[in-house]
Amino acid sequence: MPRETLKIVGFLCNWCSYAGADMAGMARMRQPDSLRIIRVPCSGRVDPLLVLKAFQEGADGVLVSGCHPGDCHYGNGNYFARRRLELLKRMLPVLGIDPGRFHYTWVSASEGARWARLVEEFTGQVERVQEAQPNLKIQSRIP
Amino acid sequence: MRFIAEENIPRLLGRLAANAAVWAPQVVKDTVNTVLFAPWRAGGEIETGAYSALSAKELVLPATERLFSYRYRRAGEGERIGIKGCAPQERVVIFGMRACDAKALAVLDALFLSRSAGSYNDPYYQGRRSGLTVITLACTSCDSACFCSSFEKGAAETAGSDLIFYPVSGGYLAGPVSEKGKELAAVDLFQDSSQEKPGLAKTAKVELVGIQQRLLERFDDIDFWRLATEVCLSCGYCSYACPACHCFNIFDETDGDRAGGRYRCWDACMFYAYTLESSGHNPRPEAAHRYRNRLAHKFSYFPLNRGEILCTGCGRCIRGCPAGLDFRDVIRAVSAG
Amino acid sequence: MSTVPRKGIKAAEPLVPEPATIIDVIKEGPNIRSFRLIFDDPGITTAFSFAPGQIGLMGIPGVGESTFAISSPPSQRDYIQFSVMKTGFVTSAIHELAAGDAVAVRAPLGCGFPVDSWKGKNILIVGGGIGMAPLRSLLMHILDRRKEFGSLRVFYGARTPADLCFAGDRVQWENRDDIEFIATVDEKHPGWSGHTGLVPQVIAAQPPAPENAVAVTCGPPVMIKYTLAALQQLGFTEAQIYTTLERKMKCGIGLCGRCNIGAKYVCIDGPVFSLDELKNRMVDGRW
Amino acid sequence: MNEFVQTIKQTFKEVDLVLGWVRSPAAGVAVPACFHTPAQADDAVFDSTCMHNLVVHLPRLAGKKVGIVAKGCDARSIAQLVAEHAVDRSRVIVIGVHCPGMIDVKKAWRCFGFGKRISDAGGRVAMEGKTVAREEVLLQKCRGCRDWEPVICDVTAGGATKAATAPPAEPAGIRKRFAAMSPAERRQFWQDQFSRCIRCYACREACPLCFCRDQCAMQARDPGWATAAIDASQSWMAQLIRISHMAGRCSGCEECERACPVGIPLMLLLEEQNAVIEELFGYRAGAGPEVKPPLLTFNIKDDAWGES
Repeated sequence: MPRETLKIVGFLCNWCSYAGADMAGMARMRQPDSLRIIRVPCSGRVDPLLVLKAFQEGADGVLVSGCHPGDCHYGNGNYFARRRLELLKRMLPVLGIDPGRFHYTWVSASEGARWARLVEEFTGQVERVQEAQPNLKIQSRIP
Repeated sequence: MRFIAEENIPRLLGRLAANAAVWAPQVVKDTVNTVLFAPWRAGGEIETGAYSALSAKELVLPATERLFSYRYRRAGEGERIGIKGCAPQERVVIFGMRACDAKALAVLDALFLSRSAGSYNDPYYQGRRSGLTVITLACTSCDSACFCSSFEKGAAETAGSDLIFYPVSGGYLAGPVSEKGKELAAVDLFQDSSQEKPGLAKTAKVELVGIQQRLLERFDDIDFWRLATEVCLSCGYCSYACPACHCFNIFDETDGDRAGGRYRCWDACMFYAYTLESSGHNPRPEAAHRYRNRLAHKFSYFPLNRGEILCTGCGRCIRGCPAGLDFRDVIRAVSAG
Repeated sequence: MSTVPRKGIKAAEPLVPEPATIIDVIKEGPNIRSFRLIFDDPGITTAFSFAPGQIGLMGIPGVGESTFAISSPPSQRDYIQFSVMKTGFVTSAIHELAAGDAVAVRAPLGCGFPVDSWKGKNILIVGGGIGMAPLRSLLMHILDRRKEFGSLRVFYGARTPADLCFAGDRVQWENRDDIEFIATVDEKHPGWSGHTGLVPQVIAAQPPAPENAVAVTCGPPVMIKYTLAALQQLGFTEAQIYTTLERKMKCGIGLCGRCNIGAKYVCIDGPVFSLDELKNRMVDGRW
Repeated sequence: MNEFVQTIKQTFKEVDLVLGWVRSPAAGVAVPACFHTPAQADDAVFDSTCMHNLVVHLPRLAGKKVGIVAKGCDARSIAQLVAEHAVDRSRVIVIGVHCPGMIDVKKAWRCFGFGKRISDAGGRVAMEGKTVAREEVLLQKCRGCRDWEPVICDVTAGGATKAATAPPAEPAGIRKRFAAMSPAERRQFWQDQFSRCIRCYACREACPLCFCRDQCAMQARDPGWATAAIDASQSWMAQLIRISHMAGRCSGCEECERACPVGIPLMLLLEEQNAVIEELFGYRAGAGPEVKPPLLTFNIKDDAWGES
């Protein structure tokens, strides 16, 4: 599957990662355009179900990024997120979703270059998984 | 009577499969003998000895089906809606339904194909029903959850069937009920037979005389209903497994931004959300209210409105109830005292 | 109530709505709006006929549909009107609509008021809040045929003056001398010179005679409960009192199962019922 | 009168009703029952067909003082509910029983032969004139049971000796096959499983920890996690709502899987989730009434997982 048709959903916290991605954009760093960013107030807002819903609706990969642990704008949202997302990550293989399709990480507002690199790496990773398992979506069969 | 040898059954189904989808009861892979009606393919194993967890009502009332498709199109300043209805025209032969399940089709016909004034005909049901041929397997044995003998004809019920197979040694005697059934039994895989029909199952009985009235008398005694249904978990299994339960929900789905469809899917009166109004008011807030409605619908309202009891005694709601609640015990309690 | 024939809905495909277009939206109150619409197929608008009290399902494909009483009278041939209170998922989406927007409608459904059997009788109409919608249709229908009936008295109550719907119509009704129209709000309110007090109290203060009369009521359950008690106290029998009900509905044609009150289905046997038919079962609001 | 019935009767001094089991004449096995009077408790039974987790009724009996007969695993559900403040400990009298390991009745019936009396003695289960080893028809959770002793208990009402508990089984059948599947195969596996789901919500209603019930997000139109469609894709999503809301709460009672009428192996999901939670947080749901569920808290030292 060509990279251009990949659909990757990114849930980015408003305070760090979204600003980081913004910085990468303003610095005109080259990044794959397969990522669709959804800005959320905090990585703690990212209910694991949002990730699963994205997969159900046909996303090929999901990326969640928040403030570095210790730097949460709200104090401890990303600590809660970390527990949930780690659990989710380990549950994906049971659901038949290659864990390579999901990544959670922490990117600060000043890490534009790191963000660009990370998106590039993750897109490549999803691409490889997609080749091995192209058929991800649970199919509907309504008459 | 006609006779068909056991080994000719796959041949018969194979031939039927040329012009129609053939459904038969089969054991679901990876389960502990969960039996469901499913599309049959040549070589497929048919399970005729076991009780299926669900009836085959999805052949006339699919769990989810599209009612129509819509598309918004630009028209001047605004948009207009284009609507395209659906008209299912499938041909299906089902093998191995039981007399209770087939009877349920006749009961549903009384609602969905009603010609009486003030009733609406359901075109989706009609489209599927008219393309359905029912080969019923008569029951010569039963289990303790069966209670079809509570109704007039019991296991000898023929309503809803096109052709009935009676198990005899080496094969089945075939008794046609409808024109469709006659045609079916005329093919060369059958031969004439003078064998006697086997004795049919006699199940446990539950007394239904006067139940219609008793339900109305019991209606306002909510404490009675609370007590009778206190172990009920208020899930939808009994409704979904029931061959006669037919209530549905309607919902919309969008395919893209400005197009999609309206669908209907099974719904169960045991759910809180079933009657929940957007104001927050719910006329049936407790499981007891809902169970009362379910029972009264089956044995009082539907008979009153449509002339048929909305239960055929298949026993699925008893066999599969996760709470072990026996529907018949509640009926008996309504009748008693 | 099988007195009124059903026309207009597609007999062959009763679950498939007709596309229609909103031509006007009237803001009736803080959370109530009236939507006037015409069918996209002009033939349907021309042939459309119904009785006051009948209902329709109006919806937005992609969102869903809900049941509403038709609030325009049968004599209104230019459009049909639904009055919608914003309460849930579908009604919130409908409230976003403006003139020119597309909707899809299945109407008329159910049975209306048996108005023909009321000829020569004194009519008492008791409405509360959005419950006035079907009664507006009925009232305007009766006014169209005013000579056929005896006295006409209308009580209309709401929580505050702003919650009283149909402001334009009310002025006309109040100014006619062949109708006694009494609007009331629950409590005193700056700028409100009309009646104050709950509807049943206002009725009790000016008691209508039950002889040769019919009473029609529609409103919130608690108002209905006390209005029925007040009417029965005055000597109205169950056969003299009519009400029109609203239940959660999906199909509107008696198949989907949820709107029944005992063996009666609100969608096809109602929504108009005489109290006689319901055997008082509606009083506790649970069936 | 046996000791078990006697114990139940005595609790009536303190409670309004007792949740227990009676034998169903039609089904031939134990079924849940509410005893409102000591006399009704004469019919109480406890045997190896008492597989139901009666704790499911506790949250909806709020306001009443309830006695409940609880096996070790059931007691864990109570402990978890108490830890979540969903059940008031002071209004529950737990009548603990020592469980001999429960028979998977569906397995035993083999789907036909409903109502055939199941006998269970001397490590053999007999039915239909056939005899099998007990281990073959035990519920999955009973193999390698770690909860013979109820974690929360007010009165003990006897039961089996600990020696009767079967040892943990090597994954067999579907569990073994599932373990060996690739992601693509597993996806297909769940596609097949959820295409059977009828969304009767028996899984939810039978679950003692799913106390939202009437307000469940699986059925809510807003937020629309899943539409009402009875279809593999939506059923998959709807079930994942439940699984995800069970994280750190599921005590592994297996009621959802037992209740499922179409045999979807829901415990494959929950067992794995429970194992991950035990590995990550060292937590087993229902460990006691005063523990903090791991997803309701955090530890700044959680970073050992090396996520980024």
